Amino acid sequence: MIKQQVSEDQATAPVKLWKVSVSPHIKSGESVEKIMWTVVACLMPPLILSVFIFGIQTLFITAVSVVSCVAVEAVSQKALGRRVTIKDGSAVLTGLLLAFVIPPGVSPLLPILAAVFAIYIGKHLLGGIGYNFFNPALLGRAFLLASFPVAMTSAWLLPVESFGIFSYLGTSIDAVSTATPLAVMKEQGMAAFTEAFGSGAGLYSSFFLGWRPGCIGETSGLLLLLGGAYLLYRKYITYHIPGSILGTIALLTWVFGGETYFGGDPLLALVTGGAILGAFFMATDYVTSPTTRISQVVYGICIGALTVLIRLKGGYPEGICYAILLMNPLSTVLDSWFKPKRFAPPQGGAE
Amino acid sequence: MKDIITIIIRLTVSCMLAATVIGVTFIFTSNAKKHNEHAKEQQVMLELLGYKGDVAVPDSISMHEIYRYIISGQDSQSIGYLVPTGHGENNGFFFVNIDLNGKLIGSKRVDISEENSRDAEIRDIAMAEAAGSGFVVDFADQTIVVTDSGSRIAYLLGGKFQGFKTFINVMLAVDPEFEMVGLEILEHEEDPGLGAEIEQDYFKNQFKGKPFEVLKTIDVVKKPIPAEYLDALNSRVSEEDILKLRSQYRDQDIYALTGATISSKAVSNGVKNIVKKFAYRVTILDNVLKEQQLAVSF
Amino acid sequence: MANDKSSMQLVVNGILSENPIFRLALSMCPAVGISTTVMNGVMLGIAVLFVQVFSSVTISIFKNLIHPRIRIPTYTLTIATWVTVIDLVLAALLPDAYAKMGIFVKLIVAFAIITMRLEMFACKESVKDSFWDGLGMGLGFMVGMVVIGFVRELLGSGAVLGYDVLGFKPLLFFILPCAGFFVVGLMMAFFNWIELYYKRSKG
Amino acid sequence: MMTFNKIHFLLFMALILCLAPILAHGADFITDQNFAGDNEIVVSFSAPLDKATAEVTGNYTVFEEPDPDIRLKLESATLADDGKSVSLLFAEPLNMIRTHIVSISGLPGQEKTTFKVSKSYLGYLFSILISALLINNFVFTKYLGLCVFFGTSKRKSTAKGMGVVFTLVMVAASLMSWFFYQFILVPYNLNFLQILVFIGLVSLTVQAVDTVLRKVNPILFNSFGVYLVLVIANCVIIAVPLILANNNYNVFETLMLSLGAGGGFLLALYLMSSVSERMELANIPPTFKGLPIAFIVAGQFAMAFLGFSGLQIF
Amino acid sequence: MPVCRRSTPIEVQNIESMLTFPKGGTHPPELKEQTAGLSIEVMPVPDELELILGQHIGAPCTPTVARKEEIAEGALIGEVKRGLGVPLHSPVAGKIKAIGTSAHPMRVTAPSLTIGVDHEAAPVQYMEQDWQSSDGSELLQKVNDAGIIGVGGAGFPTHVKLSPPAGSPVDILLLNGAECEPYITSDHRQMLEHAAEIVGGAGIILKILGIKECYIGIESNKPDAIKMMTAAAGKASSGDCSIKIETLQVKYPQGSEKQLIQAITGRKVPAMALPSSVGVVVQNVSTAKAIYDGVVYGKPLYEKVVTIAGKGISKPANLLLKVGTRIKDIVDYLGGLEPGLSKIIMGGPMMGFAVSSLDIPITKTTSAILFLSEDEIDTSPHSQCIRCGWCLEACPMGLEPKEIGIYVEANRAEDTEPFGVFDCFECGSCAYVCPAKRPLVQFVRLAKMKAKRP
Repeated sequence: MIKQQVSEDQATAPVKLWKVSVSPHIKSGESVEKIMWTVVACLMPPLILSVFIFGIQTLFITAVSVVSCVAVEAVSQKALGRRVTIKDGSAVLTGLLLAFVIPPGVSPLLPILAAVFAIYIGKHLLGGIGYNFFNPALLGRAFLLASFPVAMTSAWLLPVESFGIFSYLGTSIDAVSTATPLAVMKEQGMAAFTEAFGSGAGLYSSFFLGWRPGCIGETSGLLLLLGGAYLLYRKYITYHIPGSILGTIALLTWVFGGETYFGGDPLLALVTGGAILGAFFMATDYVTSPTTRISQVVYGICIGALTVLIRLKGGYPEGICYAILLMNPLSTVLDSWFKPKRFAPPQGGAE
Repeated sequence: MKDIITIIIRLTVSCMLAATVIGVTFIFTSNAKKHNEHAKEQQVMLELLGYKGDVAVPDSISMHEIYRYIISGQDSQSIGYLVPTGHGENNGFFFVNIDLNGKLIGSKRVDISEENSRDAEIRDIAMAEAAGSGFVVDFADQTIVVTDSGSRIAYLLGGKFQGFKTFINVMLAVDPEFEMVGLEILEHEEDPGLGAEIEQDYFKNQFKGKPFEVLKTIDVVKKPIPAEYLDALNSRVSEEDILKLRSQYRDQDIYALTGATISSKAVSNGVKNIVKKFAYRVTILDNVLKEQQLAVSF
Repeated sequence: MANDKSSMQLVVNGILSENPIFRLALSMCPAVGISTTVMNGVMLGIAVLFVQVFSSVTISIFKNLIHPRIRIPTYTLTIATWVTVIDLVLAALLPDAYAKMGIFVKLIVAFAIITMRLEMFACKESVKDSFWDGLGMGLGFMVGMVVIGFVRELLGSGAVLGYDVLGFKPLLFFILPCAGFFVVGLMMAFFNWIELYYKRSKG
Repeated sequence: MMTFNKIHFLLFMALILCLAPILAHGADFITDQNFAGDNEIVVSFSAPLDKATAEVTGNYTVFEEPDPDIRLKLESATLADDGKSVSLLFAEPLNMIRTHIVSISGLPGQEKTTFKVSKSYLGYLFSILISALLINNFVFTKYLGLCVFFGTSKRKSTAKGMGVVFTLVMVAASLMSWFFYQFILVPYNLNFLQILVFIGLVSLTVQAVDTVLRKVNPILFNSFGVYLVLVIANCVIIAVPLILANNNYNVFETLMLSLGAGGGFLLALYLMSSVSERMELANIPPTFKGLPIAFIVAGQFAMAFLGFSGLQIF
Repeated sequence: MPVCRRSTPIEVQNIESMLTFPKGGTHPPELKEQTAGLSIEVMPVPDELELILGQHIGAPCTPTVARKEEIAEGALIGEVKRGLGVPLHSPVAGKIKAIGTSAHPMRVTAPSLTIGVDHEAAPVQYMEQDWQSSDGSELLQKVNDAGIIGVGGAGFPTHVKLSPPAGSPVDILLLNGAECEPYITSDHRQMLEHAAEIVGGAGIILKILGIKECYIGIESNKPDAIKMMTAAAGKASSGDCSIKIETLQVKYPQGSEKQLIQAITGRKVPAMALPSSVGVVVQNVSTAKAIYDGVVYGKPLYEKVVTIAGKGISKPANLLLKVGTRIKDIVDYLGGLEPGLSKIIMGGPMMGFAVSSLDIPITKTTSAILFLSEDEIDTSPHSQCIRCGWCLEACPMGLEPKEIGIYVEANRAEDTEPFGVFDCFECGSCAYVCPAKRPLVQFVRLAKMKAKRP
């Protein structure tokens, strides 16, 4: 008969047989790789911008972080006898996000240690992708914050001026370090904040564009929002988690964040710190976030509330990273509380 | 029924045995414990004064404890001090009552031994007696005056204030001119690697040698410590250089710990307040003692 | 059961094959909580050793007098007595080390390992065997604590027994409280791995 | 079965809430007073004040309770727009762990009003609860009760049962221990018998709960009875009386501490059990199966709980 | 668990707007353009037919003929002796060559009859009969005699479906013209070319059921069919019966019985219950056509319109085939296979069965044979579940496929009942959207075997 293709394992069979598999036989064009690399692509603009804000060393730190995450992933998968899946981009994404949440003035050695911790202990020991309870990048950050508290809380840099992207190379970070807006606000009060960063529309716009001290990738609200919007457009994420996080942060900051009740500045709370990065790129991590809509909203509200709690009353100026970490293991609990609505129960059955 | 009786008897016997064992241990250890605690306190104090390690403490050094009480009456308050009269044979205390503006209200002799004065309960009772009826006494703090052959060489002050996490408990030594001699952090719960660095010599030693004038207005600066000063603070250079650098940075504010400004600030503010309050009080007390010509041990 | 075992075997048994921390996974709280230095491990180890040995011996001596229905309360009473004794002694003689161990010395009273040994061993065996078994268990606990303390002290503060050996502090992380979980977890895995390896090489 | 417990718990909480107003005492005219910032005290009044008298700094005397002879220097006194609250600004930062005594002269009706400003006691009580529950969670930051924690955190239902039983026993045992400590051990100088007495009380409580439950509610007993034995072997249960003896807590503080410790244990158990159920499905390396991976996950929880460190709600 | 149970009375939705089921569903590419424009073509009868005796759900037929027996077209060749089922008729005149076994798409082999075709015999002429005078039970008997089963998919004997249990009165008839599976256009062509017969069939069913209301649901991607059917329905509607066309949104699995009922009537069929429990009977449009043929002309069901599509076949077509035609003969007729062919699927790409051999004959329920090339199907290996939750989103039944998959992978299939494994009708929406390419339907089938029903 006509040109037949025979599946390999059945090549010896006397009758030529066609491939058989369970339905469905067609699949959507989406894949894990595509999702991961799209997210990576969405994070590229803020990374490029950070080179112009904090200098060229941010690129170096990011590269070290990404390479070490990929290397650790490959080595752990080899060592544990699993399929090496570094091409799916999840390790690249972890590395990128890890670099995004550390200060721009730290030593590049830090992300290497964090990568070992985040990828090996945080992910592969627990069964690999899909089985980790905590967002590996944030776990890496928490590890760094615990191990190198001084570097992680003080290696902040002022934005460079007039494209002097090499100006921080070779300088001692102690000499040029500054404080993040949230730290100034928390430790020295609103007056010192206004003195250091100005006020009014100019402040919001420069903060929104990213011209402020902060972690490598968190500063540019605009580019992160654009990236997030693209993910929303591609339907890789839904508005539930980011919307409820940002909404809760804004609302609670407005109510409790000021000198008196209802005197806080919700807009400032969103554009300073890592709220946008956290809401769009960290909290929406598939593995560690809940899956049903209601639980996503509850999850987002809890993250927002914890963020504001830590920002206003806690020991750290920025709380979103810990808020997400604290809520991560609860996502399974939330999913089991808010199960998807079944089509219809059996008649006369469970009421 | 018989079972229950046996059980009860056996349990009672075991309990009594246990209580005996524990009681005997307690009797044997309680004195040692008290002694050790006192010795430890003494050691901290002496270390603050500079008698560390091999440096022997000369016999001429002695310590005198002053206890301060708040005496509250119907609608007035005053400060009562318990001032030691001397060691050994003629030991005992003076009760000195001073009003809030520094005027003497009265003084009287209180006969409790030095040993007993360390026991808070006995002291409180003696104090209440001395203050008279209708007054409530509350222990406020205690200060130690250190003398060398009868002349004062230092005061040891304790204090507790808010840190970044919980409170910080310190003890510090100042000389009669209220210049800092030393600072020791006794208790704190600051973050390891950050606020906990207040325990480190390079932070504590910054206070050494600061004169009262500087201490009164001391603050922190958020700048890295200059390398040469850091070496001196860590005692990595010779004694002379340390003294030289100390005097060079004498008028300088405290360099804050990197990443722990709040803890650093808490310590410097706490130290400032303790020293200021003490300086104010000890001047008044000294004046009163002089006026009344009370023979105190220091 | 252990009549044919020599005293040496009993001790080794407690340290290796029935190590209370790594193999039996009992009394984990101090192993995580205060294992930041070798010294802490030694001190608490001594306390546990004392309580274990004395309790084992006490129970073994009085085993015929203990009414079966109040067995457990008697054990608790015995343990509490010896814990109080060591608590008072440490507080009096070694106040510095005692302060570092916090309430963990007093918490020895709730250690499952001690009650378990009394129930499983001391109430059946001779005084001598109980002594050796208690010694083995106590030493096993001490060894576990010292090993964990060694790793954490070396990696966390670059020192061993308080002496600076590395000259620098590799990773502050290891002296942080939460690192205790990771160190204990990784060491248990290491012990499991040795066991697997041993079994495999045996056949 | 669970509702039975829930109702009891709710009743209990309601009782506490009823007691709350008694604790929050206040002067008549002065409705509220507290620290606002590092160097600020805010006083609220029930009626508007006259701006002329309220803003004179000389009308105020403020000192720390142990230092009545040292007056704190007042920078300014500012009356709020509605005239009902005054914000006192000081030159130096205040030592907020001390109680401050504020006297105001020239207020209408009275010559001089004196009141204390300290961190709110109710807030303090609440902070003990929150601290034991989250900030110093007994499992994740104090490392107590680990044996039982790892033993009973495999299934959610077990975890819930254990946690609830544990909290109840804990509250009962702590209150009894407090009573014994305060009225027997301390007055008769028997403090060295602490451990013996506390462990005895715990065993007694467990035995009592066991007996009562067996008689009163056998169904409940069947579901929770197994955990009762485990409670004794848990170091948290003995740690709480020891802590309260160390810190000389009063009965409310004891209640809050035991509730917080029990609740924290329940929380930790529930969190761990929910991830344990997922862990069973995962492909974990054989050497890490079981306890080692549970420890590593608990360590990750402990790291996440670091986020609460330094939290000061009041 | 909070459960929203909406039963009678019906909330009739706005008829003008496009209807659909509210939860879940996906949008696989429609890919119907290949064959949508091709009218039904009658394929010449091959030399040999192979009739599988178990054409439908229920008991297989027992042959009523012997080997070497000569039979006429439409003659009864198999009967159900015991249990649920319909008779089988010979599609051609010829001679029984063998009574044996044949390859089967789902099971490996199945009992079958092989008929050698007599090409010389004259085709049977079926005469129009008067059916209006017959009453419901007579019509029902005719439906049974014609061997009609639900030709849309599962193949449930139609006469059983048309006699609902006494306890649940039926008030609505739905004709399913959704045809939501990609590629398939056989129902579409039927509706275009036989609109009047379908509407006539609907009339017969209404009469059998003794009700007056009929809705025909058609997805909006078949506007020409909607137009034709509306015209035909308008003609047929009278005071006695009303037949209305409902335009449905294009969404998979719109053609699933429960989803169709919910979309059109708003009623929800409870788990493990039949549509009649909410007063609805659903029939495929092609079944309606078969009923019309069977009742009006007395022609048994032995022909089937089948869509042949995919890049792996030289010439896609909509063929009118005799039941029992082997795929091999169809391939030969259409000019052979194309290089790059990877899978042959009987049925749609979402729920159909991949077949391993070209010897398999079509049955009454076959609606399409797809010859899919490598670039049309997905063969990438699956990875671990990343818990994205897309399957939860896609599942029209509100189940948790990800958890089922994870439990099955961890060898805990027996614990999957709480995730709703028995409510799954294997529409494949979850597996279609899964970015990790996990074979979720396979996991579900495994779970169904091992888990215990509640």
